[in-house]
Amino acid sequence: MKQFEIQNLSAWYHQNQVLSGVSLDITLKTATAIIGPSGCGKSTFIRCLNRMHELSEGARLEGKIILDGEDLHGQQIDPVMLRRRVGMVFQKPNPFPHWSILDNAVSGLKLTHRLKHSDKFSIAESALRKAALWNEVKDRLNQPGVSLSGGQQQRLCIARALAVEPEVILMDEPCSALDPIATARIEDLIHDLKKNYTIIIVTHSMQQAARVSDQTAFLLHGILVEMSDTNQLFTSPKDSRTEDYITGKFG
Amino acid sequence: MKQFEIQNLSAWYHQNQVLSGVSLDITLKTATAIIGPSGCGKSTFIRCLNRMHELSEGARLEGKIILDGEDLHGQQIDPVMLRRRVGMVFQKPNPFPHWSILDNAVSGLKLTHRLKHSDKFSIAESALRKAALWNEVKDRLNQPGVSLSGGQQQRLCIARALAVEPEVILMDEPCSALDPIATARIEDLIHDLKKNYTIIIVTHSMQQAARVSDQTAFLLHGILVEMSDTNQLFTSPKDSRTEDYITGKFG
Amino acid sequence: MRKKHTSREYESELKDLKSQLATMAYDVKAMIHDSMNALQKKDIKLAEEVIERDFYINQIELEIDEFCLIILARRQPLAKDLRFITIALKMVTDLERMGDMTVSIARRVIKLQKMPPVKIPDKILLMAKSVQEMLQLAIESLLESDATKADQVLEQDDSVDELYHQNFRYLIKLMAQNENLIEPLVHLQSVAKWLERLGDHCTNLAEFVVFKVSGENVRHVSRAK
Amino acid sequence: MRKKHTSREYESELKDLKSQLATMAYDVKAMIHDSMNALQKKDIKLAEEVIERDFYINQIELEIDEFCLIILARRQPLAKDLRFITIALKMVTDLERMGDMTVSIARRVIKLQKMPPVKIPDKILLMAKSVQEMLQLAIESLLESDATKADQVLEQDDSVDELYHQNFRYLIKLMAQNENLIEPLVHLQSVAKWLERLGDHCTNLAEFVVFKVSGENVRHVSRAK
Amino acid sequence: MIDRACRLICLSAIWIPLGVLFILLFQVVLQGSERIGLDFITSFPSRKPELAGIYPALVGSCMLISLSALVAVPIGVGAAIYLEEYASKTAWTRFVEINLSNLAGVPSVIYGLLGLEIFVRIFGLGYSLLAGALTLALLMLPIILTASREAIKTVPKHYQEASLALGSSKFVTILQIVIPLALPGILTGSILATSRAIGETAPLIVIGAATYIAFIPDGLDSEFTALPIQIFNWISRPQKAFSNDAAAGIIVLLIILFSLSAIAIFLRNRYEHR
Amino acid sequence: MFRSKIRYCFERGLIAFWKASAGLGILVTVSILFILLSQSIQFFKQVSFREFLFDTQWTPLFADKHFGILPLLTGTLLTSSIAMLTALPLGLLAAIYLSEFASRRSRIIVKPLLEILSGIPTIVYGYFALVFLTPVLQKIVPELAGFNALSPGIMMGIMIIPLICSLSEDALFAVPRGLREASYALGATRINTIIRVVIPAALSGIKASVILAVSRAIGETMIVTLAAGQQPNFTLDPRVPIETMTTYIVQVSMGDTPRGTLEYQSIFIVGATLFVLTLAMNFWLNTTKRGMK
Ligand SMILES: Nc1ncnc2c1ncn2[C@@H]1O[C@H](COP(=O)(O)OP(=O)(O)OP(=O)(O)O)[C@@H](O)[C@H]1O
Ligand SMILES: Nc1ncnc2c1ncn2[C@@H]1O[C@H](COP(=O)(O)OP(=O)(O)OP(=O)(O)O)[C@@H](O)[C@H]1O
Ligand SMILES: [Mg+2]
Ligand SMILES: [Mg+2]
Ligand SMILES: O=P([O-])([O-])[O-]
Repeated sequence: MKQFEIQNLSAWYHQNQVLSGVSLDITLKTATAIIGPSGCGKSTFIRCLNRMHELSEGARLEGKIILDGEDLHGQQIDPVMLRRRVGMVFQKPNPFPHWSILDNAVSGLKLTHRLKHSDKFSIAESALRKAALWNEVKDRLNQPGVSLSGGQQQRLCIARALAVEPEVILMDEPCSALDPIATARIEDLIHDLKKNYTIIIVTHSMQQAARVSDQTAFLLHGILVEMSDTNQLFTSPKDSRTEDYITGKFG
Repeated sequence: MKQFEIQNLSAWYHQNQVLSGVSLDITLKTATAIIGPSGCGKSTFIRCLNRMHELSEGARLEGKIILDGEDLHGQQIDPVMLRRRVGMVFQKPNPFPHWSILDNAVSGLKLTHRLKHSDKFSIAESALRKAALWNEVKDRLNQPGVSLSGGQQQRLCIARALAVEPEVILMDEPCSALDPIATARIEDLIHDLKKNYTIIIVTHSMQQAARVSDQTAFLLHGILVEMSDTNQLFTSPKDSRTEDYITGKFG
Repeated sequence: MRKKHTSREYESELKDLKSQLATMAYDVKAMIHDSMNALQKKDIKLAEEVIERDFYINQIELEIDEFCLIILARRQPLAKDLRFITIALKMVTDLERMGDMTVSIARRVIKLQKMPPVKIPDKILLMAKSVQEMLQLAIESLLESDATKADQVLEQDDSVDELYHQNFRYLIKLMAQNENLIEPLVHLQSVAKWLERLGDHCTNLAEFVVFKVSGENVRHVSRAK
Repeated sequence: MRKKHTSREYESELKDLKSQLATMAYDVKAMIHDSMNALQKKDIKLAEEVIERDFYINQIELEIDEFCLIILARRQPLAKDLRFITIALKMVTDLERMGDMTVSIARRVIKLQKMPPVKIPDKILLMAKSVQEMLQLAIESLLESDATKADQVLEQDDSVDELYHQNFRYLIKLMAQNENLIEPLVHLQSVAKWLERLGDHCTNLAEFVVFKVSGENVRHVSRAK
Repeated sequence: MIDRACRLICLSAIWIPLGVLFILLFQVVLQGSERIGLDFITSFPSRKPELAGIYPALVGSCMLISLSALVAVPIGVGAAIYLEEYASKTAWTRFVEINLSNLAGVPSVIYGLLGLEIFVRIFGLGYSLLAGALTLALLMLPIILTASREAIKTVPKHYQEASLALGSSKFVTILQIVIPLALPGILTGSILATSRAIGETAPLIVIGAATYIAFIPDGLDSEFTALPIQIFNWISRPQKAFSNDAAAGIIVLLIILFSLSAIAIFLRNRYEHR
Repeated sequence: MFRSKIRYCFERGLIAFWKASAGLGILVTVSILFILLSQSIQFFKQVSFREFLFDTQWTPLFADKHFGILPLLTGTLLTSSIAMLTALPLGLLAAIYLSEFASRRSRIIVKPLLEILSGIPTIVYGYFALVFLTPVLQKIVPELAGFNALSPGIMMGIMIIPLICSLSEDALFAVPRGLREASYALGATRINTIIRVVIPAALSGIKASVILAVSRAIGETMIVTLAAGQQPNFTLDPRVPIETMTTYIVQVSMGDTPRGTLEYQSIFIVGATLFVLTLAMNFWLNTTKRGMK
């Protein structure tokens, strides 16, 4: 089953084309990693998938993105509604600083006026459990979200994204601000989450891509060079440019 | 030959002890890596070696550090002079933004009133060559240092440290702000530099430690757990805590 | 208590690899047992079955190899984990080769069928029993990360070699006595050779386990004596 | 032009590994050559020398193993590099085993000395020649990353096997004709067996090279036919 | 939809003050245009509105401001450096800091009272150029100080560490690294303070500004007048015609101020872009 | 050797100068306190504390002298309140527009324009209030006197807008972009994001700007001096002339009042009151700012 079908996607910032004709499919309930050198358009690519791209200045795109059979840029798709189906986790952990852990966990519902006060606690608990954070915070739910450690904050951000019950979770280098221990925790979490969600993760670290993903796409200068099964891509890639990149021949 | 002998070094910030009785020797013209989880005192350790530690508020230390046979805290050692023998490169590339590439390269001499104007160019050239940056910048020496890319800036910082002709170069996570390509360049540079300098490098990445260093020290909660030959430490460490850490058993 | 990897997936991958190796080794052990049974009982069908089973052993070798490659690519193992993966890569080769040897034995069983019957010497049966014990010990030492069991394997190999040499002289004598039996006896000598080699491979397995557990390389040390 | 690794140190490590493997293989080839020479010329001294040289082969095996482990730990190789390291780990085992076999041959030379002289069958000499050619091809295919040369090795192994079977029947016949010669002929049969196995090991080497170059696993495929 | 409405409401909030600014400028130019001219600048004040000029006021303002900047800038910047770089963080320095930030919020008339009592009366300077300049310098001091401290604080710590690690002393580091990097902030702060001082009227009135001076000050102890005082004087006259003089004076004052802002913007851009 | 000696002396000298400069700051505060206090003591030797606080008339310059601070306080309160009522909504909305809606280009243009507004001397605003705004307001508000609290109050508000706008905008803009994106990514609309994420995150900065603005309005002198009249009426009616504390100080200073007289001391007691008020605001401001960190 396909979650996303991306057809011939190109994207620009002002005159500057950063994605050229990217076509790929993303399978339901798998983890897909996007790798590539800095500035190759990884972030831009996933920001297209929840229409965050269009919020940037001078941003423009062409091509088709089909989510669950629906055109993402179709008339009946409201970008605000779309973003509830396609959650996102950012590079730097960024819980809302003025809210408690509890409120942060349900912030997606708070912000969209869908929170019944009676449900608040149970929703927060379930989201925090899914994000493997519940046991660490259950005794301090009313402390501010920023009082947590970096890795915990990032899991809180994941819980926040889970609470709105998305189908897809986009992650833009979710571990690059974390130490190896926190990183291992998040990677394990991703491994659990992909049973229920479609996950697309951008990462600088090939090793991380190899660890967490089922499929890996390699982008170079905005062009999709190769998308393969992760195990295959890292042991015997098809394209020699992929081979060069993953074996460290950058020259 | 020993460059540093560190005997029973303990360090504090105010009441908070961050290093406890670290004793180790560092061999002349080798690369030594310091690894350990976040907050274990790696940065503090190398900042003791050029007496930058004492500049922090509430900082205090005990124990002996012997550089080339001389006690680092002896009467006749001037910390300012010492820092010319023990250079340092920081986590974030930080060339002085108000100076050109040329001036940055010789900034160590400029700042210590030791620069004859006639030597400036030749000193800069030799330092930039040693830092493997000369070919990339020789046509733009008068542009500001911050106009370079991140990896180039970091090499400029290395050149700046080399220009004062130190014996030792301390590096505190020199690649953590860089992408994999720039990182590979710096690592290669370190490999060349250790022919002529003693290098001590703090790094978050065990892989990087394995790649660049001859000796590796593993710190945990301010205690030196193990210091061994790098190849040995990463294939068959002596201490089970090292084993657990490098095989990812952080629990 | 043994500490676990923070990444549960990695932990389970390593466990998987271990149990796959053990399963393969048990399969090989069963093949040794069955091929010798076939030899004793002149059971052609059993011999053919053994030959067929080698196909799966080959498959498993390839699978484990690939699995190791994937773990190396995905996890960048270090220290004990790294040693484990590299010995796994080597152990499957040994195990596969051991499978081949049982096939060779089984083939001899079929060939012997068409020749004048010979009695299987006790020494050969003893060797077979010993080799199976060694393999069992090697598997246990792997599963339990127990270097002492591995050491026992190394010791036992010497007795297998001794049996082989005694058997060799005995067979030569037999051949000289009865020239009709030369061909079947040469085949039996081959079987003995395979069993001796099986013992050597068990030794290899045990040496690898020692390396994994302690990081110490005992290869070519034990043999040198 | 082939792209180089951005890290020059890594590039040179991989090159080193390759040339160490090739050197080891050439050493083994020389040992095959010398042991067969000793057999033909009944040159005990040469045979003893071969036996001694195996010590170094064992050393080199351990060294390359360790080197591979270190590269795995330090570089986290991927793709072709990773495949290379894993096959290197396997190739050294094969090469070491091949060294052992030349030792076995050399030992037979010494034993044969004390027995009634037998003529070395041509088939055995042919096999030896063929095996050396195969090894040469395997080394070249590794050095040149050339899968076609590796394929040639696979083909040539069939002819070695054919020679072995012919030789086996020939030796059995000889034994039946002259019971004095049984023991030396059994030893010759062993030599033939080693040569056949040397061919098999060359095949392994070639299969590994194919895997390294193309990522395709041809093991158990070529053999199946 | 709601987004658009909000955007519009917010946008109107921008246009109201800007509209007032434009009307103000327009009004001033309209009223002042008939008086403005070279004569106006080079003439002394007069009882007749159509002859009056701002020559002494202009010269007075210039001298006053140069003098107070000369006093206030080095002291303000120096104090900022000391507090940021040398003072250890004891309770005493915290007290000093709170004090200084409070000074920035003290209304300017109070400085007038201070100048009146200290400089005019206790030091006996009388109503002189020096007393005026020192009073304005006091007023400028906290502004320069806060801006400079802010500028020094935003120089990333790692530049100083880099310099120290190269073996340079703290003093050289401050001189060669900290001050150059903080310069845009220090300069804009100083210019801002100067513009504030140019327009200040109340403190000068409080220390006893003479309202009618028909000569150019010839020394530090000389009496003087300044542009805002002259304008105040004109506004306070009942005759409508003086109102035009005031407008013309305001035009001159605004031109001076705008030029100063332009310089500040220019400097900021120039130093920040490298 | 010689050069390094010079360098050393230069270094010592300069550091000593910097230290002295920092000390001067204290000296200024101490002198302010000292003179205000000493003159006030003189003042209270002649006027009772009770009268000062509770008398509703302030007529030191008349023959019938009354020294009740209340009329001056209400005058100040009235103009400041009007100013804040004008400046607060406009300043905040403008700040929100600049940080949330404006393109980078218009932000670069508009911000300096608003800063010009804050750089214009208060005497100019006073002139404008008197000459332009009061006549205009007189057409709208019946019974508006020529001098009144309304016109200078609004003018002060206009003057303060850039202060509130600029500081609040800094606070809003400093809210990390990631926080906004996180909110959008959770499916929140722009308005929701502004109201529930951006403003709360910038709240302490906004609060600081407001306190600063109030303190500024209380201390403002020239606008009220020119346009509010100089009659200490005890009233909250914005249409009639009033007098603020600052105006009183200026009014007395314009005459030549000899030192030591009661009138002379009265400006210091008014100054002291003003000082205490603004000091309170400042302490509040500082605690708010510290809360920000
Ligand atoms: N908001 C923006 N406005 C203009 N150009 C942009 C913007 N964001 C990104 N770009 C440009 O688009 C290109 C691709 O950027 P993108 O962030 O997608 O790369 P990336 O692969 O995510 O890189 P990184 O690994 O550094 O995050 C880059 O050249 C970048 O300079
Ligand atoms: N200037 C300082 N003042 C007070 N405590 C400090 C200071 N610098 C570091 N510490 C504390 O000392 C301990 C060790 O810090 P250090 O920076 O040496 O760790 P580290 O191993 O370098 O960690 P990281 O990998 O995160 O850089 C930490 O707990 C830290 O909180
Ligand atoms: Mg990115
Ligand atoms: Mg650190
Ligand atoms: O390969 P072997 O026959 O020597 O086990």
